[in-house]
Amino acid sequence: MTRIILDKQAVTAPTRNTSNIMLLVLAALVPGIAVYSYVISPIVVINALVAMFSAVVFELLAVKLRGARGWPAVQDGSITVAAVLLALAVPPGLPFWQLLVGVFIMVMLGKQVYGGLGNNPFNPAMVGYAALMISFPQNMTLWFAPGELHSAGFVSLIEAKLGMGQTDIGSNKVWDGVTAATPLEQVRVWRLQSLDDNGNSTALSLAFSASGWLWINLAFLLGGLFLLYKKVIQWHIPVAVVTSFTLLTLLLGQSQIPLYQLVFSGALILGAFFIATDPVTAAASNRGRLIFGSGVGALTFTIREFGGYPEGIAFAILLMNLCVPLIDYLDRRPD
Amino acid sequence: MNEWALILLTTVLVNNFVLTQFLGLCPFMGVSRTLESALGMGMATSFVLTLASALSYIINQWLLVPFELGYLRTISFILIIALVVQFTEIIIRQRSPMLHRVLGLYLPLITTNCAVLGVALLSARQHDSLIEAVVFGFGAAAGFTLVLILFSLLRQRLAGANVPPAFKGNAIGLITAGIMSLAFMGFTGLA
Amino acid sequence: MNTLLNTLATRLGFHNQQPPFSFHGGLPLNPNKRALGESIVEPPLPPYLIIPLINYAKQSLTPTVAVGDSVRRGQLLAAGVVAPTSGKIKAIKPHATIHPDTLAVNAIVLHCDGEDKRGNPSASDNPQELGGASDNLSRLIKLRSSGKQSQMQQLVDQFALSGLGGAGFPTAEKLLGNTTPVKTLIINAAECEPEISCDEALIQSDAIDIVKGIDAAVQLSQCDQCIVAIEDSKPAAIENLQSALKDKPTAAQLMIIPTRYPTGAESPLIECVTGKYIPHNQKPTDHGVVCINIATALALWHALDNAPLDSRVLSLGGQSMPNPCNVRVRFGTTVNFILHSTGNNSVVNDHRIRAGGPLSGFDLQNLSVPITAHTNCILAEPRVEITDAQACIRCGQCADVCPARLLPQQLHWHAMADDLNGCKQFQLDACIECGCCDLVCPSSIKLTETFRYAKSQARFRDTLELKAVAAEQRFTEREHRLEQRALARKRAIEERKKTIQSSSEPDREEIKAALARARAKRQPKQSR
Amino acid sequence: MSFVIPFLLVVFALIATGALLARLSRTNTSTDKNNTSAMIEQVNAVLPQTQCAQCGYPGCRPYASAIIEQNEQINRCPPGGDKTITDLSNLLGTPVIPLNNECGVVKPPLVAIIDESVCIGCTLCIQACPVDAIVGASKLMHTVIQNECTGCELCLPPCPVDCIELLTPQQTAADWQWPRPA
Repeated sequence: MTRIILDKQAVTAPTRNTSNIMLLVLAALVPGIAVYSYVISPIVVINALVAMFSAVVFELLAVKLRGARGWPAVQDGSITVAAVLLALAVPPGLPFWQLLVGVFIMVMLGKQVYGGLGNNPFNPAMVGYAALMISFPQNMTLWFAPGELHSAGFVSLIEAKLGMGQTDIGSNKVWDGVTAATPLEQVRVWRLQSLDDNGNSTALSLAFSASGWLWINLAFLLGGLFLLYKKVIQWHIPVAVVTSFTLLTLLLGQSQIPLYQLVFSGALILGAFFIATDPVTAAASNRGRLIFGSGVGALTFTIREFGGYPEGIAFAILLMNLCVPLIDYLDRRPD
Repeated sequence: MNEWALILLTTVLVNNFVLTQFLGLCPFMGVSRTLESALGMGMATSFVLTLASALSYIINQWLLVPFELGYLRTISFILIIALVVQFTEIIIRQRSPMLHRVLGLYLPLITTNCAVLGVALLSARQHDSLIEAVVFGFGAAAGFTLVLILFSLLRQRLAGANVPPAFKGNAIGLITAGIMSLAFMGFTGLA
Repeated sequence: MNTLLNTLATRLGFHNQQPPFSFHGGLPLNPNKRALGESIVEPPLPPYLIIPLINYAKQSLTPTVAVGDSVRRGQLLAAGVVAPTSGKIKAIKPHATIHPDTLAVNAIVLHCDGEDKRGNPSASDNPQELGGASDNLSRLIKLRSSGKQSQMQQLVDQFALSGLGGAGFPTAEKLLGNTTPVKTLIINAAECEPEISCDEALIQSDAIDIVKGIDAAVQLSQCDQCIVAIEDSKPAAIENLQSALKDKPTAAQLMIIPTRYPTGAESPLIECVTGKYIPHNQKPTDHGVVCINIATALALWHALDNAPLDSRVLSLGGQSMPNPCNVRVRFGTTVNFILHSTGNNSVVNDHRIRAGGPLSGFDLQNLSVPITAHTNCILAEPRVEITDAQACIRCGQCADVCPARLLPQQLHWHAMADDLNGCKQFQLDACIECGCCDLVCPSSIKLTETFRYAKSQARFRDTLELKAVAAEQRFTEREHRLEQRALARKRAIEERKKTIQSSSEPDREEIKAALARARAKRQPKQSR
Repeated sequence: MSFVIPFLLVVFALIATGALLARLSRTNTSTDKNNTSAMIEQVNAVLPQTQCAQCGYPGCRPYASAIIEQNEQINRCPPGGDKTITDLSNLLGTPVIPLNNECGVVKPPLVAIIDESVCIGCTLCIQACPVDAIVGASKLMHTVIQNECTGCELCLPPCPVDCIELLTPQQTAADWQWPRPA
């Protein structure tokens, strides 16, 4: 008869366990995915499902190799959340085999090599994303303007992603008309073009609201607020990320884009509410989370404004994961 | 003034000597087991690098270039670095003998450290003023120390993770260093 | 950063200025005080009592009585331990005790003769006439002010006053022993852990004696102000206390504090009452604050009235206890006897019997273990499968509820990696083992058990270090002694050698003469 | 021919730097000495002080000075077990190496007990005990002070009547430890 020391069941109703938390995060992602698949393309749902399925398979394989208890180790669902985040972060047109490579790296290098959930210092989804970004740069910046894909037809896109059908679909007429990558990529291109001879940029109004990115980010914001309300995440990281990003944009930002368009574009909201708040790889104390969040916001701004990549949030989160042991070391006194 | 800031930014972040140019990896892996040794090594390398970068610039501009002795650059730089390293070793042996013992082999190893020699050779060729060479040397050292400290704290935390036995020790260290350089790739193209 | 926020908040008036202040963390738990009935049940005397010979600091005590002696109730059996009833000492042998591992400790087995005669406690040593409670009190205060520590300690020993609260710290030492003046004396009637209602039952039954006890404690500790802290979920007890306090207003004021687990623990209670958070490496007495349990105050009064502490009230509760109640039993009564005498024996075999509350207690493996001053509750719970723990995702919910303001996820990380220095960095010794972190952990990790394990490892490592230092000292002293002895011997040999060489000439002549005589004597023998 | 002068220049530079380095590295011995003794103290503080000489040195301090001065291996201390090896490796920056089994095997802490009926009072064990934990006089009864004995087993060999036995100390309530949760 197992001997119980602290009798938790006698005092509290069963609390929410880790698997419920992960389900809540998945539920919070649904509005974002819905708007994303409506505005851009429903392919993202398939991407997410493929990523989730392959992530679970890889994790079962890794857990068997590691000799840990098979199914329960995967049951906590943390890898499925990471897989969906990766699927959302990569462009919808990414061929499936590259997505699988990303998921493999995410599961193996991002999490299992460190000994499973709770031991990894880096956010697995971002490790997968960064590895993809560096190994397939061309495909990874191949985004579509809203409404662009509807004309291309859903099935031909699936074939292109599987590498069957017209092999060079990547470059044939269906896609050669690629006008806008994420607004940010486009913003940089236009800013450079629109610089007149003495270097100050002319006013630039982007038919922004027409593009769906604003709505996608608002949907993710809705999901994020739901997580906050359900106390799955604390407010410190998202607030810190957004405030530090906005402050720096106001102070140093050169592009004339109105602030709200910059904040609600690319993956800043998705990153702030879903990716940076992964508790395993974020700082431990509330004070540490504020520092961590403001670091992510600042780095995202720097990489977006001066860096080479359009979307800096992935690298910002990885870089701040790198500094988490330093933040925890300096923050040893209980606040 | 912002000229130097730019050099500093590029050497510390954009092409960080350890994580982007993969120079000076052996002390990076060898000394990063505890924070104290990482700090000690960081300080020692910074001192050596800044001094060596300055001296090698001087020797190069006033001795080698006027006499077209370019081919002597490597040997003379190694000499300078050896001199500075010996000087640092004496100071460390006096000030904190335990740190001297903990660093042990890695202190004289700075002389043959590819990052140190790399900085000396690069600063001699690229920069056209002594101040720039010194700032370049200091930037490289600061980048090295920053990454070394972060890596040692990360490894101390990983000591508690249940890493599979096959990966324990240096294996997980190398994988983590790999992911760190993956993260630093984000800075490419920065300015 | 946060202290900055706090000061800013207080200046802007967010934090309420007057007590009761709020403390960091804690959980609102359902009190479910099943055991609280109209009155306290008094079961009959058991056939035998088992009195463990161990003090608060877990050191074993040497008994002052032998096997076969017959003792009276209140007679001193060992330092700070009195006989709970009159009877004969049957045996002094190791016996299982209430302990997570039912550790066997040397204990006195006392067969009760049923008369329960109270003998003159100090009949054996110096005869003192039996004064009433008030003159005992005045004698104690005189002794304390005149600084005669030993006599005071001897008198206090007879009261056998060990704390009845959770920790069981010897009360006399708290009240009399502290050097710094006591500014605030807090009488802890919070009793915040679910199921436990023994203090509340005591207040409902004899509040008048409690107030006398509080008054005595106030005089003994010479404190500036005394506050009785009680949770607002105990209306009947509050009413009793208020009416009892009316006739002795100078003694103490009553403070109603919000019901929130663990207000009853020392550091949250002090913060709740005085608004001051005692950092983990300082003791409350350094800040002039002393906390004693309300049952201990009552025991103080009875002790002064020549009835040393030999019994206590404890709650019988738990989901599957047939008739839960508060029961007053003598120390040494076994759990088995209590359950049988209160009609709860049906739960004995197919239920889990626990000693202590649901959060501070543990499952008992053997029920014939004696009650001591620290047992405040016996629970009967159904057998249940424990959900096995998932991985810690460092979500930080435990850090939000920790009353000691710690980071349990970091402590758990270092404790499971057996990195005691890491645990010390995150102030593990400040952990009050209240169990709040366990309750909120989504991965249901046994955090409190991990911290108890790490704390006992750290304590054990410290004792080893002390032993090592002592051993090293003895080793160097021995080396030094052997060296000195060898040196002394060498010097002595040199002196003797010197005296031989430098001896003056005449001695040499005598030696030569003696040699010649010896030779002469031998000559004639050979010629024969 | 034009490379002769620079060649001589370089050779001269080499000799000059070598001389300068040699002069610089001859530090005065006094500071060196009290540095090493400070380091010996630090190493000695980590060792378990059982003075059992299983490491081949007549006590913990001699082993500590051997580690510092003759670079002795850090895995020769069986009573210290893995804890001492990890502490020494963190202190000195050398890698963690498994215990050297020639010096002995890790045993639970033991305490010596003299069987009084057999002891003849020959004081040989008293002289052998490195920490003076045995009390007694010649031809009088000897006994071991329980909490001062470090379990070093040095009193066993000299005893002519083999009356000393090694037992695990009886666990008291004070040093009971909570089990490690699963």
